[in-house]
Amino acid sequence: MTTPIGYFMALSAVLFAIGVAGMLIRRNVIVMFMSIELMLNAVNLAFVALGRRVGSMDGQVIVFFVMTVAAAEAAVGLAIIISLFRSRETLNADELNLLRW
Amino acid sequence: MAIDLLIGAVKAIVIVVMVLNLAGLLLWFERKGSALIQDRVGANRAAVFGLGQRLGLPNLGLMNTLLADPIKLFTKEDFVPDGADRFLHGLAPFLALFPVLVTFAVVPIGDVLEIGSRSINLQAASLNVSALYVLATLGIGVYGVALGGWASNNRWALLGAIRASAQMISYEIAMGLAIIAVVIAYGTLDLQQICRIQGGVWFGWLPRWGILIQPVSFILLLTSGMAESKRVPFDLPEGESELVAGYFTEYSGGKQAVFMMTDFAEIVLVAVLITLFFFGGWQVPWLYRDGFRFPGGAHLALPNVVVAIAQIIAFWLKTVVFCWLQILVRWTLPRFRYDQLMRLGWKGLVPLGLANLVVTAFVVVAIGAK
Amino acid sequence: MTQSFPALGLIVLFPALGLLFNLFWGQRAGRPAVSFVAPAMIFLSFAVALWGLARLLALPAGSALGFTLWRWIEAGPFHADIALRFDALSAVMTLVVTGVGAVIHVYSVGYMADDEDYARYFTYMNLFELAMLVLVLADNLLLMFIGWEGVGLCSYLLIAFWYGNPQFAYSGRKAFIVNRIGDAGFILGILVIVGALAANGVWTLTFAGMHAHAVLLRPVAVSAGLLLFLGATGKSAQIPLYVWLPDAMVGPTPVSALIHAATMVTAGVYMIARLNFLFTLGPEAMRVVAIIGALTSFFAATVAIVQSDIKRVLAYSTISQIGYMMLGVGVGAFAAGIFHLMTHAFFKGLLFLCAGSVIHALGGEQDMNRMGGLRHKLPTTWVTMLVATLAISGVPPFAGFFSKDLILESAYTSGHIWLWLLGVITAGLTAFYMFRLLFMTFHGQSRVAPDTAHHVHESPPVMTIPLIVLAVLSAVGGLVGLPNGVLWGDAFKRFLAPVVEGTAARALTHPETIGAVGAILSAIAIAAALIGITLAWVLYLRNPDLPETLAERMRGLYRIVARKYYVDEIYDLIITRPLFWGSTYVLQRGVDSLVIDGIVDGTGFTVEESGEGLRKLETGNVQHYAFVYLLGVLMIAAYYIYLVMR
Amino acid sequence: MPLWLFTFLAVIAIVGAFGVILQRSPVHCLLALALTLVDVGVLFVGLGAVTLGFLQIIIYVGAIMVLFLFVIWLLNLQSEAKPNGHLALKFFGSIGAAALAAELSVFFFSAQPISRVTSTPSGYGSVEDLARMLFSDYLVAFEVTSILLLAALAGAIALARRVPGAALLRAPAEIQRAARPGSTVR
Repeated sequence: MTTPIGYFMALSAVLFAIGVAGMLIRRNVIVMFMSIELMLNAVNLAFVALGRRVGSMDGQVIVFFVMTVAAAEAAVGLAIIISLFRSRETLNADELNLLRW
Repeated sequence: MAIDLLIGAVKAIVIVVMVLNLAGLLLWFERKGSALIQDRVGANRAAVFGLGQRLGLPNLGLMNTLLADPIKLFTKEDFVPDGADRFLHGLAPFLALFPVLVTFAVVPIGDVLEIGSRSINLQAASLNVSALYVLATLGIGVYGVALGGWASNNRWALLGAIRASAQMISYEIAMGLAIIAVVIAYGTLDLQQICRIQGGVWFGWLPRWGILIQPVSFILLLTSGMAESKRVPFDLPEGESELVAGYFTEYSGGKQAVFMMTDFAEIVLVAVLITLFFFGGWQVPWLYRDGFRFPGGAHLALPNVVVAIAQIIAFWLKTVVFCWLQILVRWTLPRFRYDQLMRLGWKGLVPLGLANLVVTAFVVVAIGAK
Repeated sequence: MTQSFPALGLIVLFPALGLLFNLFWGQRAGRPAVSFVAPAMIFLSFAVALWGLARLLALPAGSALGFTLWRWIEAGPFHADIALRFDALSAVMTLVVTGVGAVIHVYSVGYMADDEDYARYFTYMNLFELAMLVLVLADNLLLMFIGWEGVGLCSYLLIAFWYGNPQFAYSGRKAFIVNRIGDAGFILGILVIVGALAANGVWTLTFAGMHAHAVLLRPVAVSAGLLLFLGATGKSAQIPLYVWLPDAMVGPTPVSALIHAATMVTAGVYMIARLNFLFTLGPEAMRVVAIIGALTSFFAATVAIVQSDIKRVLAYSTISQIGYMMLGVGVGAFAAGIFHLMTHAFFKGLLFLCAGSVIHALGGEQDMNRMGGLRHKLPTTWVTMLVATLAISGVPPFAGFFSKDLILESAYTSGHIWLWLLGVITAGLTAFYMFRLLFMTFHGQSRVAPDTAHHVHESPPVMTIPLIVLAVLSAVGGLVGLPNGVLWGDAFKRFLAPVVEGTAARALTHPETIGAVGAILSAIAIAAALIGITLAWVLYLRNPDLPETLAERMRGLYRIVARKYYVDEIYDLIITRPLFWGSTYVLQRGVDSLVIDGIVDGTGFTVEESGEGLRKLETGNVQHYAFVYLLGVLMIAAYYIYLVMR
Repeated sequence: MPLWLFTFLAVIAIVGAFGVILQRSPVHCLLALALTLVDVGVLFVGLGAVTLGFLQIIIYVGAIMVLFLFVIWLLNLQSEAKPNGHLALKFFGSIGAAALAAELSVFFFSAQPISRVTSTPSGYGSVEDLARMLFSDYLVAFEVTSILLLAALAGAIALARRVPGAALLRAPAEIQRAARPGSTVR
């Protein structure tokens, strides 16, 4: 039998939640960044699934744009991480507390 | 149903086996070829009880390559350096080989073969976006090398890995551009379809091969392909004189054999792609489903089976030719310097590819070709 | 009725092109290019205007050429276009603006030849031409206002052209601010009109449209008229807002000639003539206009008598002449007002150019007490100056005579005897001070400072030719308006009639007085002029020391007049100072520093203190923020689930 | 796609996702992530978004992840030491994430009967379709994206270059330490 779209949605929900968890419990900035990518993909999955359900391509197009933006975001984000590391010599989120009062 | 599965499995196995054998043969090619080029004798020791000599045959060193070396390699100690990441160290070679092999799944080795009532598409997996598939698998190919180098906890290896991945990423772009241009020219992403389009002739005699439509892409694909397979003159990742053996410095025995296998499989892959895109794939000049139609109207009817076999043979022959071409290049050219490599990739091939892409697109739109 | 004539766009386009050229390439292109392009553009406009005139004359009387460039404002039922209208009235104005403007541009080429800001000067000049043309060609009140403001800006820019001198910059500001007061009146007037029309569901500001619905304007005619007239007093330097014009003389002399004599300052008159249908509905407003005009002309004339700065004399004379025009339009003789506007543009422009030529020759000297006897040194200037002086003094057959006579006659016949009397006296005064100027400058023995005396020279042809052109115009320009019955009598009046004396204006038109009365009136005016001339001759040529003794005799009066009746001081006392005091002690010290600052500082203080408390929450750890964020997301999701479940 | 296949892929995806957030060595995390991404790509293909699936693999796995790998190498990151502190945050964070997963799934399921799949047009998810959408309805967005990429390129280069002003990122305390004579700042 074919899989109900709901399952895909549920899967994307789970992946998203895992990404959130990673965002919260990991100290390493790069890994947090990866978690963000994970969340992005979960959302992409939801887009594609729903797009499939309503039989329109828009979901896929949006995912396409999400990928592009993700690429840009990765480039800039990693560049930031590098310069951050250069100046602080750590990627531990606890020590990166310049926003601190 | 079941028979379909069976057929599928058979096709897959056939192709993989072909590739692996060819890879093995290439090793021999290389040895003897390099010997030829460098005016040496080359491998000629191992023999089975000297049978060949008794029969007065020259020793072509086939034994060395196809029997002795594999046995040696696979019986060697599988050494993992101290402080290395055992898991990745073990995983890497297969991570490198796997993508290359799966790429062949979409390679059409021939047109349709009719057995009884059922017609078999001589392509392991008929995928209508197979070109994309190829690009995807090539993209994954980086990981094996990169992780292999990183996991073996060795500076040379890591350097080699960094070089390798940087190089592969850079040249993937050029390769992608070349393939996209071809795809635009043919108007399809399906390799089988691309081969079919290349059937037929111009002016009654000239085979309608891609090299005539996309010469620039051919250069691009050949160059970037060789760079992808990290061969001389692009072999900086494993440059013996600089980094002991590059990313597989710390590999020995079976794993190293797998890496070498990957190398040769990649050579085959590049050759196959070139064949598919630019030299009609399995097309035999003037051979159609129902036999030969020579220029001048002579018609030689052939049964489908013969045609299919002819096509398969033609396909592999072309592939071998291009493998040989690469080996020739390898033993002819010196190695680049890394900055030269990057300059060639980014300032030479990528702009060229872009220009080619634009021109192709314009032409296609202009002549309204689908 | 209104025929489409796209070429109208060209009239405005050419100055715009010149403007752009001078603005962006003027510096690089160099003086020759600039001095060719800037005047050439105006000449082109002039040519197109002539073409338009030809077209207009071909059409039946009372018709107009029109061209809509694009839809400008669109708000509900209301819409205003960038549309041009070329009827008899705007035809006259356009020809004056472009014609005189072109001549003065040429003159400027010579006059400004050795100024370092050459390109900037001509940029402003072209911008002025553009704005002025928009003003006169405007098809609706809003667009007219755009031009109105544009010329004001240019006036400011050009008065303060040599902004290096703080005094000049001050004069520029003064002109600008005084004009703002008038413009405020203008805007209010527009709003009143809009209100009156919109109240009856008529959404238009085009002159044709307003004319058609003039009936609706009757209730607001007086108020709107007075408000608009306030604007006119500002722009046209009438009491009480005339104070800026004398100071405006610090600008380059061609600017004074073009802007502050020939064209811009007469914009008020044009506006009133253009809105005649409105003014004629409010006789009170008309009377105010007339009285103000007459008073201004007399008052300014008296001041002009005692001024010693040649350009100031001309400035006051300008004020006085515009007073005449106001008198004319005020008594309902719009055609006469416009007629005088045209002739005045000729001879007053000429006078200024002559004065410029003299100043040029004397190396910047403007005090008539250091001139005299220049007749032989500057022959061309002298002759042209003489023509202009005769013209302004109203000596037949020069231009000024006809127009001034027409105005006085209209004033008389429309029953304003006193205003007529005032006008006649002013005519005498005018003749007096103008010949005083002429004698002090060109006759008698030279009082020129010796060091400048020797290199006094006639101006180059590029300056004298414009003088001659304008002199010819001043001499014969008046003939288009010969009195009724003589030859093509009243041609000018009849040309303008359909525009300025339409339906509503009929009420004020009076039987054409030809013969006895007209002749007598003219005779009186001429007599007054001749008296003035002889007086000037007696005082300033016969025995030049008499004026001093006279001044000594009645010192008080003399000082008052010489100090321009202390008007500036009075304004300073009753307006400026209280304003400054109020803004300093009440607004700045009180409102600003206490109330406003208090509020601002209080806000800042509150935020700062609360921030002190809140920032303890900021651990600087991204993940804490992320967690809070997550909680928010959870709540929102829960809310949606609640919605769905329900 | 058949349910068994979906289940298989879903399990791999979830395992990979957990691998991302639970392993200590960044490289292992990265591998797990790459696995998940490939898996999601396959799911796309299964959902009929064939082109998108391969694009996902090419872009994400082939490019972005390699970029991550480079950075990890560049910074020479070793596996983290024993996770220290923040137990509360980890605890509640995990709970919150779980709650989120639960809520979302509930929401998706209860939103509507999603089970039926409307029949998709032929060529659905093909390159032609995607391209047609991109270059007709979404043309502006597409162009803007290209600009975005350019900006990101420039920005990344500008950021990652060695700049003397990098000290600005240091904490005030460190700056003071730097200011104090005879002190060395890492």
